[in-house]
Amino acid sequence: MFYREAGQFKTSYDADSQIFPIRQDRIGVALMLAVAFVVVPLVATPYVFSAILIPFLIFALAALGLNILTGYAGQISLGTAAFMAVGAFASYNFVLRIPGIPLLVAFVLGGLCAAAVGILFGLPSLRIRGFYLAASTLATQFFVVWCLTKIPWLTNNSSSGVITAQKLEMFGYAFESPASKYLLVLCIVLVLALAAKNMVRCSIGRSWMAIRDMDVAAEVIGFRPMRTKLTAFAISSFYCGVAGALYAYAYLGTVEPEAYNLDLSFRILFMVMIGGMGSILGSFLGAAFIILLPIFLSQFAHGFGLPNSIASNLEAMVFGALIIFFLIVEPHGLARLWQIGKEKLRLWPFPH
Amino acid sequence: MQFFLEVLLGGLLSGVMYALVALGYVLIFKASGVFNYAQGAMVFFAALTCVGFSEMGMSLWLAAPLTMLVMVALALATERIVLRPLVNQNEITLFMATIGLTFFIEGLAQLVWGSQVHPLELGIEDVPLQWMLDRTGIAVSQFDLIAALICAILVAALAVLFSKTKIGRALRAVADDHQAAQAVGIPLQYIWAVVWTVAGFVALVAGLLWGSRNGVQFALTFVALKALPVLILGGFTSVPGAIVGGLIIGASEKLAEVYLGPMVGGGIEGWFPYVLALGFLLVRPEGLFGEKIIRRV
Amino acid sequence: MTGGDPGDTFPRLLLQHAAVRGNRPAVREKDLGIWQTWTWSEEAAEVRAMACGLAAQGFKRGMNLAIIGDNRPRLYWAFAAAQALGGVPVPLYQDAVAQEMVFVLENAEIEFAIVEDQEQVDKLLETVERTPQLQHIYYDDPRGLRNYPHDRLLALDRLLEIGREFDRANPGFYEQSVAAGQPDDIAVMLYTSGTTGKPKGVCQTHASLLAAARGGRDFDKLVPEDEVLSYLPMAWVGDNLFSYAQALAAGFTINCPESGDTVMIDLREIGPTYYFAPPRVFENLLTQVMIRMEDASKLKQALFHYFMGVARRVGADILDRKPGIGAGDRLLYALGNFMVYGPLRNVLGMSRVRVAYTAGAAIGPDLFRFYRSIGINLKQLYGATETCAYVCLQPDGQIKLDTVGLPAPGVEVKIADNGEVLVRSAAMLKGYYKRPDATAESIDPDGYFRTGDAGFFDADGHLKIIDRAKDVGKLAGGAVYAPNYIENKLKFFQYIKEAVVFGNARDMVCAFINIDLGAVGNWAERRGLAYSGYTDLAAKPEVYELIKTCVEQVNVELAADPMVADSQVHRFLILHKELDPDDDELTRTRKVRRGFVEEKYKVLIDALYAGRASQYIETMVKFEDGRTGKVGADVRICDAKYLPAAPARKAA
Amino acid sequence: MIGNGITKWLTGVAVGVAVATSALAQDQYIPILSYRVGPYAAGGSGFFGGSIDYFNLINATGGINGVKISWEECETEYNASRGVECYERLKKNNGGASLVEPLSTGIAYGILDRVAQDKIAMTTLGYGRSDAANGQVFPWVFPLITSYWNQAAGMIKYLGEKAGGMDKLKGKKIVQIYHDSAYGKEPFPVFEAYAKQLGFEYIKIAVPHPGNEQQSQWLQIRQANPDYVILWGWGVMNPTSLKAAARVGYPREKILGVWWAGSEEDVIPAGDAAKGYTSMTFNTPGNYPVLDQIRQKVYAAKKGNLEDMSRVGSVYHMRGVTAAILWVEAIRKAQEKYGKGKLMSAAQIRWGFENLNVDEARQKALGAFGMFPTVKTSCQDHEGSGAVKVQLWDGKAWKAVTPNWVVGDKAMTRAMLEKSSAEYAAEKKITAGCMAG
Amino acid sequence: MAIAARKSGDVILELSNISLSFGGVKALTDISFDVREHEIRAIIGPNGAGKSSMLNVINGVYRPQQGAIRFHGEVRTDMNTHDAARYGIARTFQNIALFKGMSVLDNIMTGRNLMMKATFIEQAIYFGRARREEMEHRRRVEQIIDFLEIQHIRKTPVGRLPYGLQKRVELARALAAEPKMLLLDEPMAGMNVEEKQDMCRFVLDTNDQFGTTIVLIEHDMGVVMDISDRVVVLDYGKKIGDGTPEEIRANPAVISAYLGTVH
Repeated sequence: MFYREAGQFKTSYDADSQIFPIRQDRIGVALMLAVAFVVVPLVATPYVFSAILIPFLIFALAALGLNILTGYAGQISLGTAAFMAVGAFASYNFVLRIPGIPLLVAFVLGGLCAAAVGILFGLPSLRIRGFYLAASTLATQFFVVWCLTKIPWLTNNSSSGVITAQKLEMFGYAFESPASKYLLVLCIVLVLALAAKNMVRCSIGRSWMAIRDMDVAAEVIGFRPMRTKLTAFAISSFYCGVAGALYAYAYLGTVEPEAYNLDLSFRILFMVMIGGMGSILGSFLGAAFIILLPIFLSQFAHGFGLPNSIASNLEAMVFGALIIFFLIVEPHGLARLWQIGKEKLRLWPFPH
Repeated sequence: MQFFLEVLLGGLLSGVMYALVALGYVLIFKASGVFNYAQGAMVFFAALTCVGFSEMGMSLWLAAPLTMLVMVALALATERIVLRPLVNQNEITLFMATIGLTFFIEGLAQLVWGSQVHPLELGIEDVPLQWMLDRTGIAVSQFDLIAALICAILVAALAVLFSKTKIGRALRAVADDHQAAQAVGIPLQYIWAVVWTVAGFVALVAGLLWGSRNGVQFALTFVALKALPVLILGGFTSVPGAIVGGLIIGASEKLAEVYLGPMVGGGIEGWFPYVLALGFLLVRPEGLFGEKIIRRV
Repeated sequence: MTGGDPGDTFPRLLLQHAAVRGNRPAVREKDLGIWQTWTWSEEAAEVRAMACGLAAQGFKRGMNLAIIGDNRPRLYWAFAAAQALGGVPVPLYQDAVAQEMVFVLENAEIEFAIVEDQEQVDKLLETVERTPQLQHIYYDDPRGLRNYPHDRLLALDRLLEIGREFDRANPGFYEQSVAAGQPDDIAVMLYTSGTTGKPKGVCQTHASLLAAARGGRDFDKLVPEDEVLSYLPMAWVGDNLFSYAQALAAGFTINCPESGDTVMIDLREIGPTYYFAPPRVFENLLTQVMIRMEDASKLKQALFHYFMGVARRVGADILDRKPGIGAGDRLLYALGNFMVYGPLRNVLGMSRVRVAYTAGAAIGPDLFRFYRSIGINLKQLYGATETCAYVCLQPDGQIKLDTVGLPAPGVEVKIADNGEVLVRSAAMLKGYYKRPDATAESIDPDGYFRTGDAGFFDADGHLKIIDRAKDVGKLAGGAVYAPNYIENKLKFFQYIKEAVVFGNARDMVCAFINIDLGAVGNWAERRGLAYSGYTDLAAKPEVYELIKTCVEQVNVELAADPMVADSQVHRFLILHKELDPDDDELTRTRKVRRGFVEEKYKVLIDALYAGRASQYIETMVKFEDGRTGKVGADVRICDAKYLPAAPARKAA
Repeated sequence: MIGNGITKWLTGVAVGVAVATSALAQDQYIPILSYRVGPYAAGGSGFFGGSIDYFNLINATGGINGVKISWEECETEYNASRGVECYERLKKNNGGASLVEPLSTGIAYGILDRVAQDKIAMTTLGYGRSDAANGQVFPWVFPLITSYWNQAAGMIKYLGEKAGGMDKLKGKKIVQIYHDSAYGKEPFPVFEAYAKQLGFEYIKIAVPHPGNEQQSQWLQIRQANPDYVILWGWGVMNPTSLKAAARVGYPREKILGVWWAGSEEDVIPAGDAAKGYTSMTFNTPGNYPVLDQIRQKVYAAKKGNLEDMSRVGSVYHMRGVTAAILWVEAIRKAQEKYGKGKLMSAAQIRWGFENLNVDEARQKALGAFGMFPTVKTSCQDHEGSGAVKVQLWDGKAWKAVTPNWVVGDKAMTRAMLEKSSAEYAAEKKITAGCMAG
Repeated sequence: MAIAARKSGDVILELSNISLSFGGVKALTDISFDVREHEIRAIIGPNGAGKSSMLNVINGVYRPQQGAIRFHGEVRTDMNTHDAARYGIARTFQNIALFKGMSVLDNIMTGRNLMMKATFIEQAIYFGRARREEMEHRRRVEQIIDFLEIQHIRKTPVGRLPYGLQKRVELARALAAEPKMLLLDEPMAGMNVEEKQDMCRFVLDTNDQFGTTIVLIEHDMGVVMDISDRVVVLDYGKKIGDGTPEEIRANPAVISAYLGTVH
């Protein structure tokens, strides 16, 4: 309906393989970015920043990481939170122990540590498939959290095992206000999302999807399963690690290892599933959905004046029911719905 | 040596309890290929419902069958509302749906029965077996022994169900090939409903035993975490695998905690079974009793 | 290096463009997934190489160069290359079978041919004994030709290499050749298919083509930024005018589709600003629109039909900027434009169309109105191969549904006593190739060309064409009988693809109908009607009922006009096979060969007039691969209701 | 019991509406970050139920010098991320939050920096950072009554007294079986210091979360055969521990639980196995006039927050009432300084918290004499007490074991918290100092 | 169609005494044959004769227990599938093994993976080499798309394509690797006459245009005899015939074991 594609032809492969080949999409994205960078900082309240937007972006990044692994490379993981924890605690230690290290570098190093752990725990994927692998990734989840609890060095010998993230200072600027934190997180997330999009449209992305869709054929065509799976684990873990660091630095400020528990892993898996496996956009949609739904439900219950004990339980039930509902309506997630909707708009007024 | 035996025995008996939970997963996975994450919630739901009934003044002998009826209703509803619309979807989707189901069941349980913690007395005393303690100095819980016995009866009953009845044969057919089973003329929906009902029954038994051990409370859902390594080790599709896997996991995690734990600061029970199962899988990717995966080109 | 005015021949125009807008795109082709683009200077260089190559191979001034294939940039360049050497490009219809090509190849004494691919090469080689003079065949696409051990064959790529070498060896040769060209030289030779007899080669000069091209350019204010999609057969005068002559006259960009199958997709991608299509294409598009809309949700359908209603009411007037449209309607139309027309234009690929033309056959008023009402500036023109398709044009804002517009600038039009339209202009043929007799016959002593069409001017001076002059006849009762007029009315129904009516010197009008397989098939599917193919579907009683309602509606319309009230269709039948150019029933431009059809289906005509209820017939058909077969069927004949003569008729 | 959720639902709607409409700007607004679903729902509903009951009581008896209390609830599910969202959502409502109490270490950590920025006092009754008692570094945090470290110190003190004097602990063996998390590790420094000081053997045994299986740990304990076992558990771990102790035959009388292992919810599931078990608490079990008032004025008026009135006076409920009393007292204190009957700002209430003085006379006036230790705070001491009690489960109810309040070596814990808070201040670049009124 | 006599070159693949068994079940027994450069070599035989196993041995999916494989004169018995791909052996599968979640274009692009050198970091920033490579290989892939006449489905997800087109896309993917040798496992199975004709044309064109050596398994005897230069006949895992189509037609063992049962 809004699409006017007639006359948008491509005269080079470069133009043809753009991320947004349709002009209206590019305009839409530019508008979205303008809103995200200009309008939101002007109008959003601190509540929206620090309770919705920042966690949304951080979870979206983690979901993106998991999506690379599960959605693109087809390896189910229930250990996302563990990689986030590694990223957070590693960043903390880098900042702590290397004086003057730029925070951004610490985040990257934290991500790299997570990637290393990812590679280690990705090794079994070479032999194990499907749910066996999924259940096995729980080992990562429990082991990493256990290590963080057990090794006092990692938490700087804090008696409680809780780390207090250092001040978010970068380029001599202290990111203290929610808006500035938001902008920082937004920039990091966008850069990484762009990188992810680039990877999935290049050879490495194709290798992941090939392994996911038909591993035997992928091997025959020349992909190395080991390298492919391990890069997926490493890159996915890197993303989760950075997300974990941001979770600690830009969101909570202080974290205990238990913050990165199995529930968090599941939440992120939900984001990927509801958002859409194998879709960058889906990670964002899923994160928004999973973050906003409980808030919405709880506001809704509040509006009805239900006593909290009832409202809270109903909330859980509705949440569960909605997930089932969405899976039934569109097992491929919100991203697919979006895609279908967009396709409809492109063909409007025709149905197909 | 005596201590070792004590740990070993205790571990084996705990393993039986894990196996009991794992059994529920295996049944559903075998018949429908669904990794039912909601099994833990079903354990909780069953136990809470049973306790709820008995706290209304019913005897356990009335409350338990009544609960079973509720579980049947739950199984039928699940089949109709969740599984049937999702038939032919890939396994991850089904898995996610069962997570949604988990939320629903947990919310439902607490909505109906409240969030209070309840004691559950089955009338089995959970104390060391005195004659054993006297003779060998090994403390073995009487409760655990009886639980193991119940578990054995349950497995035997399931074995009979699987091998001797018509529905059991159908179940096996479905496990091998969905199309084939339909060709035989058994509606898939019917089989699924039956399997979920049986799984509900297993959940009830597990719920009662675990509830009696730890109290009937939300944390019963966590027993699922104990069952997962058993599944990995024993194979998702094998009933004997669940039993043997449970025993191995139970015994090895206790031994590891007692002998290995102090060296690294303890608390390794949380991850040790997973790592063990993982290590095992590296050698045998299809699990202890799982069907061998043949790569066809 | 001079020689005549710059820009009075096509090769010189090309050089001019290369100098003035060397970096602007001259031609694009969808190939290997993207729109490969050549600028004017690149095009000029390629043409130069090709011309030099041809020269090196012995192509001389005055020789004819056959060009066969789909619309490809290099085939367009072949036109310019031949013209640069003073030769004459002779485009042939690419879907003609080998036998049909032989005549032209012989008639035009073709020694050189530039063809698209293996398919065309195969055809030329097939008849090699009958065309011994054809010694040089150049192919654009080498696919499958690697192992053709034929000494007459050469890849176009190789020709270009030879040309570049030749150019290096003979500096100044190309410039001299171009300079030697005269405006009065023959620029192109187009064979008219002709409804009867052998095709004739129409010779058009640079001057005549340019007169038409520049006239059209100025009339519609075409600019270098315009885009056209070149998808019509290169052998057809329209394509030559729009994709070649006007492109060079105005300097705009032509775009060649990937293949015949992808024209609609390519159209959508390019979104031309200047568009030409015969009515048939517009009709098919509309049919598709309607079919696709039928699958839409009820809500969408309601929306669509509501806004189409609005468009019917005010759309055309808004496009014509006519006064007197209420603000409410304007608002509704704007809303409709956002919700329906805009998207519709977009999916049709016509969002950017500034000027669209249709010609070649009468276009249904509803059809015409539809496109105009959704905001596409569709206009009609009138012309012929002999007049460079340049006689009458509809000016913007003065659109009448049933006329072809005012005489174009520089064109004189008059009506002969017998009603035939006569034309005189600069854009006229020099003569028919090797047919002085035909030339003399068609151009009267005053220099007017006889178009063969019957028509008249209306009160506003717009020309109205009713039929071929020779087809206009009389019914037995003496009333005027214009078969095309009736046929067109029938064909305006989406379910009717082709209609042939009979009635000359007979006491009533009867009709053959070809149903539209797509539209009727869809209609049948929605009714749950199973059918196995055209023949089966055509024989269904339900389909007869459907067509009957169409015929009867036409009768109502005819009855309203006293002039033609007697021409109401009394009986009709649905043909058991589709009329097909391969079976010579249609021309290559898909016009009905009335005489041929009348002869071939004599049995059926007799049955119609004998009042029989059905008739068995067996017909020969030619399959795509050239084999022939027989199709037999019992064809039902159906009576249609017709209205008694209106009282007004007596008065007339 | 059946459907007590559902039956309450309908009546609850009416109550809820009343609650929602009572949130007016001229009321003293308190956000409630509660958790009523999930594994810890029992504790959450008891605690926050108690607080809300007390609010209702205050409102029914004329408010705080005429100022009524209003509140809004948000479900955190004991999840840090959701807790932060709740905090952010509720803090600005109804004219701004007066104070906040998340009853969750994770959430408390998550909003630690935020409360300082938002200038809203946070109380953490019996959990959270022990070193936050140093108000010079943590001006906005109030670990009222007692912290983990003082509890640990109190435990050793009690065990010493039980053994017949602190010096009798020498050579004894004390096992701490703990929830393997930050929470469980919190008292390590105190116990280690005491072990060194008093010369007892201190063994730590970890139980991985959630702790529903403790066979191996209790076999180890049985093997070690300690004199005392300190149960530093949480949630399902507590009844499981008691059961497991019974299974291996370890006497429950020798087990001393932390106060998060000292509620009805922790012992009832263990059934008989819990009989004789002792735990720490900072409420003296029993009945108090204030509880009777709640029953009479709140529950009788169908405004009770708990579904089951018999839970009034239970450990969690009483803890919630205690918290609410202290909040109200802080507001009252602030009103004394800044104007009676006026709406207090969060900063003014912070001052109230810093200058609390709930002595025995005040307790009597409140009808809560002896229900909790007397609290007197200052800028240096945001804890205000540090006293604990020991209670014993007799199979039906908790009974106080120690008639008097037990206070451990506060000098030692003070030194530890000074050191720890100084480190925090250095890391965060905070200049320690008291805030002006 | 005018096909000039193809010139078969030297032996590029030599299989000697290959035996393969699965857990005691013999799939292939002592099979030897060779493949010459540029030729079309067919493997035929009844169901279960071991044809697919033979292909799987050639490209390293299975490793034979006995025997040797020489490719371009080098002993390659121990190669795995990835090695095979690197040596220039590409293949298609009996049951289409396309990457269902990807578009036609992406599927074919995977065929070029061995020629892509950009690191993942370069790909992530999509700059310099990574971008250049994408464009370059896209151009090559487009030529293959053009060659196999699948332009109109270029951006369609393969899962939505009809069977015949999927087969063609699979061939395209294999061709994209610019293999020296192409293994086709029943390329025409399940196709209608028209699709078969197309596929035949593509196979011949491939062989002709790129000089690719082709080893194919096919059931349709007409096709095999039409397009192949030499034929190997297997039955119960043993070789029972080897030679030109004419020789095979005349081979009594083949007639009795195979052709006889069909006709």
